Amino acid sequence: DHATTIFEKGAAGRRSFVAPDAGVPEADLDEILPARLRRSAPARLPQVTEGELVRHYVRLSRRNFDLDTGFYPLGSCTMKHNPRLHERVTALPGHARLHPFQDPAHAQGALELMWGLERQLAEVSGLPHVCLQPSAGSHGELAGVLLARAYHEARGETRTKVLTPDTAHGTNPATVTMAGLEVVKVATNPDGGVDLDDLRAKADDDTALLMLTNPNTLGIFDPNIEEISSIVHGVGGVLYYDGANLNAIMGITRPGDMGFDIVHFNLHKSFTQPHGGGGPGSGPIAVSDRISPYLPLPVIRREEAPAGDGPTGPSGARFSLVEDAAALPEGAPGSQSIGKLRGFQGNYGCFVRSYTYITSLGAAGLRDASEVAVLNANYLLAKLEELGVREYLPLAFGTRCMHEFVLSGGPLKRDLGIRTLDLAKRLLDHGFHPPTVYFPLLVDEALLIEPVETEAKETLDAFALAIAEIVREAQDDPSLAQNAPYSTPVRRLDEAGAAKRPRIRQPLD
Amino acid sequence: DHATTIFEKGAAGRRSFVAPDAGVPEADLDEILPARLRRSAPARLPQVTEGELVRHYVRLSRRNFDLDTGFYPLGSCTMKHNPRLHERVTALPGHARLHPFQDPAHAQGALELMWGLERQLAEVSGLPHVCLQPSAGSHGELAGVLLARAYHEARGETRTKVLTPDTAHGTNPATVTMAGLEVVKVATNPDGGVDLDDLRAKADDDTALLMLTNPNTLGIFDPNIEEISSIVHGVGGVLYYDGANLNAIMGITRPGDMGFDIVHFNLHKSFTQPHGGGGPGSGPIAVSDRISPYLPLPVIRREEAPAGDGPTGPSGARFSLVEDAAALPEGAPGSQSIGKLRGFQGNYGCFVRSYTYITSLGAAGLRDASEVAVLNANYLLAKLEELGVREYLPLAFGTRCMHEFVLSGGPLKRDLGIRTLDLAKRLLDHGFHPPTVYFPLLVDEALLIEPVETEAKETLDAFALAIAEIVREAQDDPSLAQNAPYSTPVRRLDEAGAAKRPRIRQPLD
Amino acid sequence: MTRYTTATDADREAMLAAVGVGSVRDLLAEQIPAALLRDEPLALPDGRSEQEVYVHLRELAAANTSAEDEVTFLGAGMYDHYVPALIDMLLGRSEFLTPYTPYQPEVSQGGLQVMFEYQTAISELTALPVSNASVYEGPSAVGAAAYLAKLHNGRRRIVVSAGAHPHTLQTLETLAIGYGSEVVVVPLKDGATDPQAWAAAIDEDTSTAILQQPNFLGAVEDVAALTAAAKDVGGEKLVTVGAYDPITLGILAPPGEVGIDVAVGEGQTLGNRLDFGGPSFGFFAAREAFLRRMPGRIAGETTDVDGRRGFVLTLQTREQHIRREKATSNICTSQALNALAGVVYLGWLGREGLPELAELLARRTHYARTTLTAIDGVELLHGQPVVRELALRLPGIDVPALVAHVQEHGYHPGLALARTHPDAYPDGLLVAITEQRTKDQIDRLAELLAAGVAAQRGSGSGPTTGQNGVAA
Amino acid sequence: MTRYTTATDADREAMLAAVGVGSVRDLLAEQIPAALLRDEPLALPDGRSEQEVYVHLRELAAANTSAEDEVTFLGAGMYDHYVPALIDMLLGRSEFLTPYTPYQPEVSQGGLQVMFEYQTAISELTALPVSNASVYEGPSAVGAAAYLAKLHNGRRRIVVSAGAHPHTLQTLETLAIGYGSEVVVVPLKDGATDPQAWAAAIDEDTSTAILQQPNFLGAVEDVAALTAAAKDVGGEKLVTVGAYDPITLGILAPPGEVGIDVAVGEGQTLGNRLDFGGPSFGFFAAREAFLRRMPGRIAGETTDVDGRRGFVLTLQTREQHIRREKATSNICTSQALNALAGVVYLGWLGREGLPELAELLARRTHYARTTLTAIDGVELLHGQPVVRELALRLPGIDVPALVAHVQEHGYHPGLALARTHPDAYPDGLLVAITEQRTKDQIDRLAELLAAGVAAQRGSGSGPTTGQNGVAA
Repeated sequence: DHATTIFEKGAAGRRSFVAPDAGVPEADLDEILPARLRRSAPARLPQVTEGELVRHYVRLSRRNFDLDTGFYPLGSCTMKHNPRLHERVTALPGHARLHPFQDPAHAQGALELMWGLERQLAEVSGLPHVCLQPSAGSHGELAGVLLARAYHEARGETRTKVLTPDTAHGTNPATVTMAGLEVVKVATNPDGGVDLDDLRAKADDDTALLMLTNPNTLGIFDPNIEEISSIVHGVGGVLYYDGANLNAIMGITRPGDMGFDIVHFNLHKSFTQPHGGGGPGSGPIAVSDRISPYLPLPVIRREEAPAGDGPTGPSGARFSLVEDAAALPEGAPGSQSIGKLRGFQGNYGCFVRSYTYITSLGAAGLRDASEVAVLNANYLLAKLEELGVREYLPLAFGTRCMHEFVLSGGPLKRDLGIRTLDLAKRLLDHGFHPPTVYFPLLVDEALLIEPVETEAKETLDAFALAIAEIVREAQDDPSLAQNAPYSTPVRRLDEAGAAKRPRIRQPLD
Repeated sequence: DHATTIFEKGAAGRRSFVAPDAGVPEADLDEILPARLRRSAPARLPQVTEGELVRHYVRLSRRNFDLDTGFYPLGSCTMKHNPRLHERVTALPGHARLHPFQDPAHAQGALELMWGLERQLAEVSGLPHVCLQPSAGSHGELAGVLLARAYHEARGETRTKVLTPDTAHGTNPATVTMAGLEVVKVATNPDGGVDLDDLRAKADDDTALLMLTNPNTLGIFDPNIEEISSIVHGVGGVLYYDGANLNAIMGITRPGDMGFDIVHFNLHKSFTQPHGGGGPGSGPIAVSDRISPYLPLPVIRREEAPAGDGPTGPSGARFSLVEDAAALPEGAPGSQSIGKLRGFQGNYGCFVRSYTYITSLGAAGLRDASEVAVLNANYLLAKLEELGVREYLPLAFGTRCMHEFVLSGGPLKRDLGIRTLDLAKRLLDHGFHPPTVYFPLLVDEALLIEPVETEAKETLDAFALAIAEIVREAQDDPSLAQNAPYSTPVRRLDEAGAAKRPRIRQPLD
Repeated sequence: MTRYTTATDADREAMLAAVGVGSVRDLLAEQIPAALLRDEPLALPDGRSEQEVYVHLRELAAANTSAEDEVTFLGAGMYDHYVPALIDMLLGRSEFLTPYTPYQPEVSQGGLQVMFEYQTAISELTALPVSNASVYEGPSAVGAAAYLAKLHNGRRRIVVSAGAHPHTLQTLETLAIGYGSEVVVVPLKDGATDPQAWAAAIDEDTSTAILQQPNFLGAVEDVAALTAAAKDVGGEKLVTVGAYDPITLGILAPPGEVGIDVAVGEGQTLGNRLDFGGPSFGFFAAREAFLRRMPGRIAGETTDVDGRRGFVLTLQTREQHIRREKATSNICTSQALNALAGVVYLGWLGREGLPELAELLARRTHYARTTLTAIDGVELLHGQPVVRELALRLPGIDVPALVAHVQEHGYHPGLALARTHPDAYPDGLLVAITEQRTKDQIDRLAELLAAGVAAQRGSGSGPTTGQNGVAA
Repeated sequence: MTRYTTATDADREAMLAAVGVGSVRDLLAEQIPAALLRDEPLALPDGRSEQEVYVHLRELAAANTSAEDEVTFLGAGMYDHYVPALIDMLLGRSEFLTPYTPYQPEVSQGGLQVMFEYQTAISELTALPVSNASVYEGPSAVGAAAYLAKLHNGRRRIVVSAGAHPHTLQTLETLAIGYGSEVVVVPLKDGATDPQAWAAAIDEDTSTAILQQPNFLGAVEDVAALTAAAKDVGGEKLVTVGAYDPITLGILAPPGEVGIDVAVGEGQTLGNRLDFGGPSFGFFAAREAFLRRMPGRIAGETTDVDGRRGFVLTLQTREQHIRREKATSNICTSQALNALAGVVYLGWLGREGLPELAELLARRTHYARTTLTAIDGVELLHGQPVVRELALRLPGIDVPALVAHVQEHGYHPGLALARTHPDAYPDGLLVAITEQRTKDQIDRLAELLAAGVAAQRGSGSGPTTGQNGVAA
């Protein structure tokens, strides 16, 4: 059985680890640590040799779909190719075995890299100050909302409302709650943008901020963004940009230029981190001057032409970490810091990868990536139209899109009796990962499709044909899709049962 | 289609490689290289991005069975677990990016390692001198036969015959031919050992050497080895040990002690190299004093307490490479060298791995590995007996075995109508790699099974059950096995057609 | 066109024709207001070839002194443990490296089963019945535990021992603003949480009482006593939280057996590299009662329509994409790849290996403590038991200068507490031991420290150079 | 019991019971004569833990100066080309790393298709219709070609240009004993094969005429003229063999178009690391007529019983396991993993990239030749065209000493020909260029050489130290 766990394998006495001799004079363990503080029975961990361990996890891995085996058009997730150079440079011991408490004098390369990435992200976002610390997009959101809150409070204002369009990612409202503020939903207009009247009605002097993705989760670039910006700024609110969709606009347009005060980046999306099966991610933020005093600590400081012959980065500049807000000039970034959101400086391994990516592509390469992402999405849309499936799977809003688009499976369900879920499962049999399904919530039977710039036209064609084939086949026999998939390691799983009687660990004797 | 080649993918203009600027002053290409010496049309190589390249080869890889996904009891191949430490240390730039023409003063670590591996192999084989150069087992054989030839010729004798038992690996006779000598087959006695009478009849003063595997390819340790040795030595012949089966005897007994003059090692078998889908391998040789003057060059020299403050290896000794036989004292290893068998010093990357392996295991670990290899083989044999399949698959010779054993599928074919090939193919459906089939040639419908020490008892049990199940199922319906496999990426392939009309490259426009 | 972007000129032409626009710029101009659509390029350098970028990144790496370059006794939250080679191989496999969160369980059984195995291992380690599939990292995991407590009991006060990592304290302070909570820090006494101050700080509005084990100064706390005291005052509704170094759970009483409700911690020590601080993972385990309020992903076992065993993400009604502002947390990233390293590492250590390793650390730490405090001018900072890290005082010594001095000899002696606790421990030094630090290295450290102290006092010469000057 | 061996004590007991013997020693004693069965352990040190072995192997690595540690202009058969990162990843995949030879094609389609693609790429590169799936490495591939020629025409004489790699010449001499052949070496004239001596050396008993392109001194030979001359004298039965550096086939006329019957060569330059000389692979391509006499594995396309495209090892009747002493070669190892690196590298370079790279090398080599021969005391060793490597003469200079001197500055200037050709070129220096050697590095090398030459002549000071002293 392929689903046998590692706890069900091996035998008492098998091992992979061999401890070196302690090599120190004998001492009574009770003297080192009183028995009452000690563990009485070992954790019942697996007992396997290295060979068993390797075989177990290699076999398990082959029960995964992944980006390197097929097309993965998961909307809002930007599943672009992960260059292997990134893994090589991240593994260099000078990066991988660098201790986070190493003295900055001995970490000049790391600090130069981080400073360089800050500058790259500032340029891409059009905002002057960057903090790399947050661990993921939603962590960046939390940082951003706390920053906005700190900004208002420093001005003596207690603003409680956060405007969020109903197309927003679910993390936006969840974050607002964790930040102690209140979500106020803003409606979407028929074109898929923010309903300006609703926004005007809800924006007031209790508005702390508006959280917006642009292009939004419908793949639509809000044409009224300048107006939206002026409405929110008009009531004294702050504009927050959810950067999950940044892959649509790199080098094309910039959140800072649109009027946003705070941006978070998902390095694992636009700047190609391997997604790792759900992490790690990294969620740096960029902010405007007025928000910058509240940035988390530490702050990286750079001396371009340092005095003395102390250590520098390869560029010749010297870098330091400022951990203490009081050490910073008034008004400088971090000088009224909200504090820290996690340990150390953030996910440095992710910084290495994204810095490598941006350095590899340069200005022209980044723009080209976004342009092709947009072109690919529109082409796939056109191809689906050409294949005649739009009757069953209409575009939810608008006529074109940025880097992703949302189809509604409503007609498919109504006319052919197969749901978006069925379509998704049937796609598995065609060797494709399905798009994001049932999101955004305001679209009936939604399918959110993002076919990134690293995918070839041939792949888009094949994917479109697979969808057309599934629609065609449903016209004959909807049960085929309704019972799909057939070719996967397991078939449809009882998710309701799993939630009702949770079995979330292996029982052991 | 999963069998689409990389040449059938991509599109004109796509690329993974970006050339750096030449960065040198322009020069007319005709001046650098006259047009008549230049290529007129580029090789029609693939045109793909890195993402396409990665996806193509990752997908291809998943159409392979490998040691990390399942049991691989391929007799005579010693498919033992490949420790991952070996890949890590081999990839260290100090090993992996070391140029073979680096001055020995700057390669002290590499030479110390090679010297250390020579000593390890000498100890395991019981022979004093080692040359690491040969690239594979058969290359080691060639070295060995040429050494024996040189030995005789130096004594003014031209001996032409090479005695090889009919159980020998096919490379033995092939090597003899390439070395310009003549194969004389020696019969196998009813116990699976060398037929002493036949040996005595054929051994004469034209005998250059005897090539023997012990335990042989039947998994049988020849109990008459001392007698065999004395017969061959008695006529002035040399004894050559084919080390393919060394995994049976490490630390238990030694070829040198049995009377062998020359041994080759398959580092990729007993000393665990990853087999790489058919290479690289490495085939060092060990020899007795009398053979050592003829060893290939270069020879590694070690000064234990070197004069001066020049570079040394970590041990404090200094190492050098002697490329010139004339620089060696008379009678010293290499002083009458047969020359070179290949470029440079041999497959150093393989040396790193095997040196790491032997260092990890130590004396006790090596012996334990061989002991468990022998125990596993005998256990599997007993298990098959217990499951009642020995009636259809009797042991070809003897009652017990060393690290591997040979079953005959003759009764299975005769009584149930399924051939060894069918059994092998049906095993694929059970998730096992089949044993070596139709070898050794003297056993009818042979199955040569080697269940190495890194495989767990549970795995042997499951394998035995699968064989029993296939036999049982054949009693009901032999067509199941006759048409197997069913669950593999492709099913039985037309090998005869492939040989008749060879299509060995992709046609391109 | 780059080496990653796939569209050729011909592809672009064909795609534009199918879309029905003349150029990509037209396609963008249709959608983006003219004032916002840039024509000038970003102010970034031109792209570079793979080999050039590699050389640049190697130069940056070479400008760092890593644990490969020096013998390091730095710890204080992340530790230079040996990461076995098989972890590199497994984490480098596309099938683990490149998938997204397993939204489609039929083609994600590998990742989901890893989560399930990970949850099992963490549950075993902590002796707590439920574990999620990991959170970001250590300090923010404590913050997440405090939020769980708040959801559980609605109380306002967060009581935390000063023995927690300074980053944990700072993170709690930051997050408490959002939670509407107040953070009260309980001081230490001789290196361990002061039991009287602890009991005094807790009241009936105390949502959670948080301590770290071993604490930041390496001291092993008497967790059972502290948790009992907390419940005595704060009642059963109070949530006790322990932040653990999981490696020490090979020797220390597990949190589930000493009154901890929620055990969290930094997972780096389990098979993850240092990476200058991340990515790693935070583990998060709890008593059964907290299951439906846990943050993050959770995998559960179930069956498919054919009755085959399988795994799914479960209890998703806690999560943002369903519950939005009512979600139990905004965390939707597990650190799946890092947690994979963690569970593989625990499997590699194995049932016998983890206690052996933890005991090895304790023995060597004990030896280091004895050896280093034998140096004239070096004292214990506290007298509590230690198992993998020890705190020293060097009265009158400029410890950061001493550290820099020792580093010149290829040794990093540990964290100068002046960096994190300039007021409390200006002359403190925190020395961490891993299985990679041998007795010889501890002895050499003692030599270097002794020489450095003597040099600062002006009473001796600089440290001797010995054969162990380079990382080994 | 080790970390790799699986049998526990309980397993052993159960297995011994099933076998029906009391101990493993009994099992061995039943089969091995008592005099040969050892009881004393081997004289090898005790086994060590993974971390200890890692440290030891890292120490050994650190005692080498690799191309990561210095800027190297060493070539002479193996070259410091950039190996793209994706090759590491693919070669590290279990599915490519750990299978044996694909004897069971149904579960080996991945490896077999790689061979087929490799054969296609080599065939394209060489403009020869058939390629095997690789042989051991370069010099022995020439030996294998000579054996093929012997099987083809039964002639006795092997004529080879002195421009072949010295290891090739030595290997041929060694193997010729076995083949019963005689090796005749044709001298060079101004760095290239002397056409008159070449024609004179060949006769009707000449089995093969072998040359290397570019030759060992970096010279581009006029292959078309030499092969035509060889066939003129030796007739159609004579087999022309060319040993090529495959990278140069991006710019040089392919062997199939200049009269070569069998093209072989060292494949290291195609995506394989230096590894102190191996493992790498040798390629082996030929005209159609030689297909059934080729050594080594060959993959062929076919179909399965369901009509699906698939691949198998084919033409196995050439091989040892079937033909034994009548096999066409004793080679049964292809260098499958190294050849995989080769075909991935060629796919990575791509149709446009290979010519671009080869031209880049030619341009930089040309620049290096101009720059280095501008140094006082440095001359050209020959005047032939060069594309990736050039040979210099430094009259009156102790070149090995000069090399050692330059190495002190972090540069390796190339091979002192005194090592390989002490009589012919005692003052020669062979300088190789890869895409990793920039103009700045070539300029710095010129500085260092100039200073070194001046220093030896006693007329100047030592080389200046500059900003490029370390590998970059």
